[in-house]
Amino acid sequence: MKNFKLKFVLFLILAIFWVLWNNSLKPEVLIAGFIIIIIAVLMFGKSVDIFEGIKLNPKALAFTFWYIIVFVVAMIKSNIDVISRVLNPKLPIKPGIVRIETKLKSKMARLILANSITLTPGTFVVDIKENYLYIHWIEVCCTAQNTENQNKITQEIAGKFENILMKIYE
Amino acid sequence: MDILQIIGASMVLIGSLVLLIASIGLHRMPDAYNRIQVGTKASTMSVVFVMIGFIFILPSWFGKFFTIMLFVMLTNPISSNVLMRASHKKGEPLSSKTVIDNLKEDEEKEELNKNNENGTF
Amino acid sequence: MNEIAQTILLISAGVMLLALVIIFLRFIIGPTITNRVIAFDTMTVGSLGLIALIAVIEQRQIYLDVNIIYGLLSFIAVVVIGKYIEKSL
Amino acid sequence: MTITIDKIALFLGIVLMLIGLYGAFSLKSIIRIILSLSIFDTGINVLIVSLGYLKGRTAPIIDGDKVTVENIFNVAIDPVPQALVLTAIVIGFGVTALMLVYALKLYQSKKTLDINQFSDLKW
Amino acid sequence: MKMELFKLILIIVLAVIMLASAVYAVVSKKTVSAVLATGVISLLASVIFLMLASPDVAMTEAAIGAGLTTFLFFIIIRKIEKQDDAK
Amino acid sequence: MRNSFLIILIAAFAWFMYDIFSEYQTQEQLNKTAAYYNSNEPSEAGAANVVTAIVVTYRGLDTLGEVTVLFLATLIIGFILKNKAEKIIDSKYKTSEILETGAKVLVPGSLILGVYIFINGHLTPGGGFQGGAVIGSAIVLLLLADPNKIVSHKLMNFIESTSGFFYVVIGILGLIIAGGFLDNRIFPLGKLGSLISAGAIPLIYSFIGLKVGAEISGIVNNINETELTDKL
Repeated sequence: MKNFKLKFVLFLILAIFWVLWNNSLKPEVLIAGFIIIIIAVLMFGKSVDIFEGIKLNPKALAFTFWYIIVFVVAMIKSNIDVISRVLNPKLPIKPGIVRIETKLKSKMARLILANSITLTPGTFVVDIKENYLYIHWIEVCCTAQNTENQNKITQEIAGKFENILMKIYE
Repeated sequence: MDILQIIGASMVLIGSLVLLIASIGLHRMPDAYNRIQVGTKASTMSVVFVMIGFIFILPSWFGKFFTIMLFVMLTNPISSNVLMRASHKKGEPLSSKTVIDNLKEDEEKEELNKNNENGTF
Repeated sequence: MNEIAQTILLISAGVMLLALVIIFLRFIIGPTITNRVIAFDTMTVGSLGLIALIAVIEQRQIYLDVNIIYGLLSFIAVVVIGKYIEKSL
Repeated sequence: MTITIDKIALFLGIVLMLIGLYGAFSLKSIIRIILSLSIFDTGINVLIVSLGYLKGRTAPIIDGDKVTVENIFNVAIDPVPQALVLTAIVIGFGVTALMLVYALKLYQSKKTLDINQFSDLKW
Repeated sequence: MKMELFKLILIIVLAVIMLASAVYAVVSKKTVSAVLATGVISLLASVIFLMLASPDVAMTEAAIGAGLTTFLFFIIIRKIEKQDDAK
Repeated sequence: MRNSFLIILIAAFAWFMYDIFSEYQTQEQLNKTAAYYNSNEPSEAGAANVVTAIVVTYRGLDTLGEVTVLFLATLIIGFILKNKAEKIIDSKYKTSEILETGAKVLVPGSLILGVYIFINGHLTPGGGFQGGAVIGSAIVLLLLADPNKIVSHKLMNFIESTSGFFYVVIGILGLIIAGGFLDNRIFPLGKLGSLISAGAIPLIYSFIGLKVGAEISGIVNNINETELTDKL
């Protein structure tokens, strides 16, 4: 079957959700879920191309866990950052919308990257155009007029996530 | 078990305090872009903290709490992104503190290019 | 559930309520539609925590199903408004 | 007179109904009238549900934990108003959709939504 | 006792927010803001239904009142505006 | 003139309502009907959720009528909006890539969620109406993510009519085999609290869910496809 691997990924995601919702592993729940999810996967067989390039091996799994750890740390940092900014009476902000470039091709990887950027300190994705992400940054360090600065901004905002995502997808 | 419950309850308290700070931030920030930064991050994080705290209190309800957490982490950034993209397109004003707006520059450039092409034909 | 944990939960419910009221003020003030929608969004996500808290205090697991629906549907509402502002609905 | 949560909900329902009624009679735009009727609808639903509440009881769903077959008589609330409101909300959605589509059609024919302009049937 | 007081405070605050929102929906000049205010009423009504121990109704209200009704209002307003734009 | 009339009307209504409010007492005991339902439902209908049992079995006829009303609303909307212009495909309608990608995960997810809601209608809160609304919302999300997407009317009508047909067939089977129209005891009641229990209730609620989902999707789809023209 075409795209069998990608359909399997969609099946896996939906199955995990089904089991978590039901909160049980009784045989009738599993059978009913299996039938329903198979129908859903067949119905949306065309839209699985978003998982293009995903890897299903132990190394990718290990990197997924590493990604979660990195993400959680960034999220807690972001929490402290937001608190300190809001409660500071001087309101230290210097906002601006900057452009960074991403090397990722897979749609799902880009979605995860964008969501991660939105949930981490001081950055917020406003738009994606082809390979460029436009990011509202609460404290712009330097205006990107030359290539060097551009790379620096990209590294600072997306570098750590992108490197790991490159290892899971592609 | 009691200690776990108290840890869980404190995490819920932290989550609610984060929400409170988000609500203050909504009033302190100067423009919509900064507001949604605070709003999205802090509200998502508050839900994450609250749900993790509840998982400590009632481990047998793990499935539901975990799903809600994943769900919010997936959907909240998407909806804020759609909202801000639309607002930027329609010219939501940026605050006077703003240093740079690459998106607008690029859009104007694109518009200019399009007009030039149309002119040559 | 022991007494101390319950008291902390009740205090956090009070804090959430206070936060909801403050966010609602932004909803009333908000000069543009975008600001109002931001307040709406933050408010729905805040109520998610409140509903989960009610479920835990009442000790009914089944109440949490409401929470999942609530999250999904409020997301769709915000997306609809975003598309409306973009004039591409 | 002790204050209980169902009394507050009852009060809330009544005031929502009054606000909705006022809006439906005083506003001019058809869309706003439909909106006010929607508020009225919510008010009625809150009112009916609050009538079925019994103090200190919980939802009539047996989960084997807090509510069991033996004690459902003593811990569960009245299920009938809930069943009524359940269908009422869905019907309300259908009616709102129908009204909105009619509003669209009215706008198409008259190019206005002001209720005072639609005086064809006035004598 | 503590629980009763807690529930009472919770429902009073929610009711006040809902009433303010309803008044805003009727008084406001902008239709779009009024629709949003109605959405807020529906969402908070869902929490109140849950507190009145009727999760079924809360679920229906959240699904239909908050999501679908908002969508319907916005799409109809958009269609009307579109017709204006065409002129 | 008009305003004073309005104020008098509102005041009269408020007075009438105040009467109800002032005489209202919080009850301590269930009234007779509710007591009957609450104490006999688990042995008669076998559903863990009493509200579901009332909606589907005890007041099943009302629910049938209610679904019919919704069907009529869909039908009328379809008739009113019958003059459709060609849908304009415009590049400015393109949504952001984030929403597009997210919707491709979330639409199957919310369909599954809808099915979960109505298949578990007899155990957890929720059921056909809520599940149908979630399915309708999934269609809304699909249309939002890709405005040029065409949702097949034929498929929708097919699902709607087939599930309606089977709903009535199960009702009549109840009349023949068990006690009356829409009686759920045409199958064994099973163990209270498991997924396959309560006789025909999960089956009936699934059909209601599919029907309501198809109807709401129909309303949404009809309105979305309409581009108004000047001629009536």
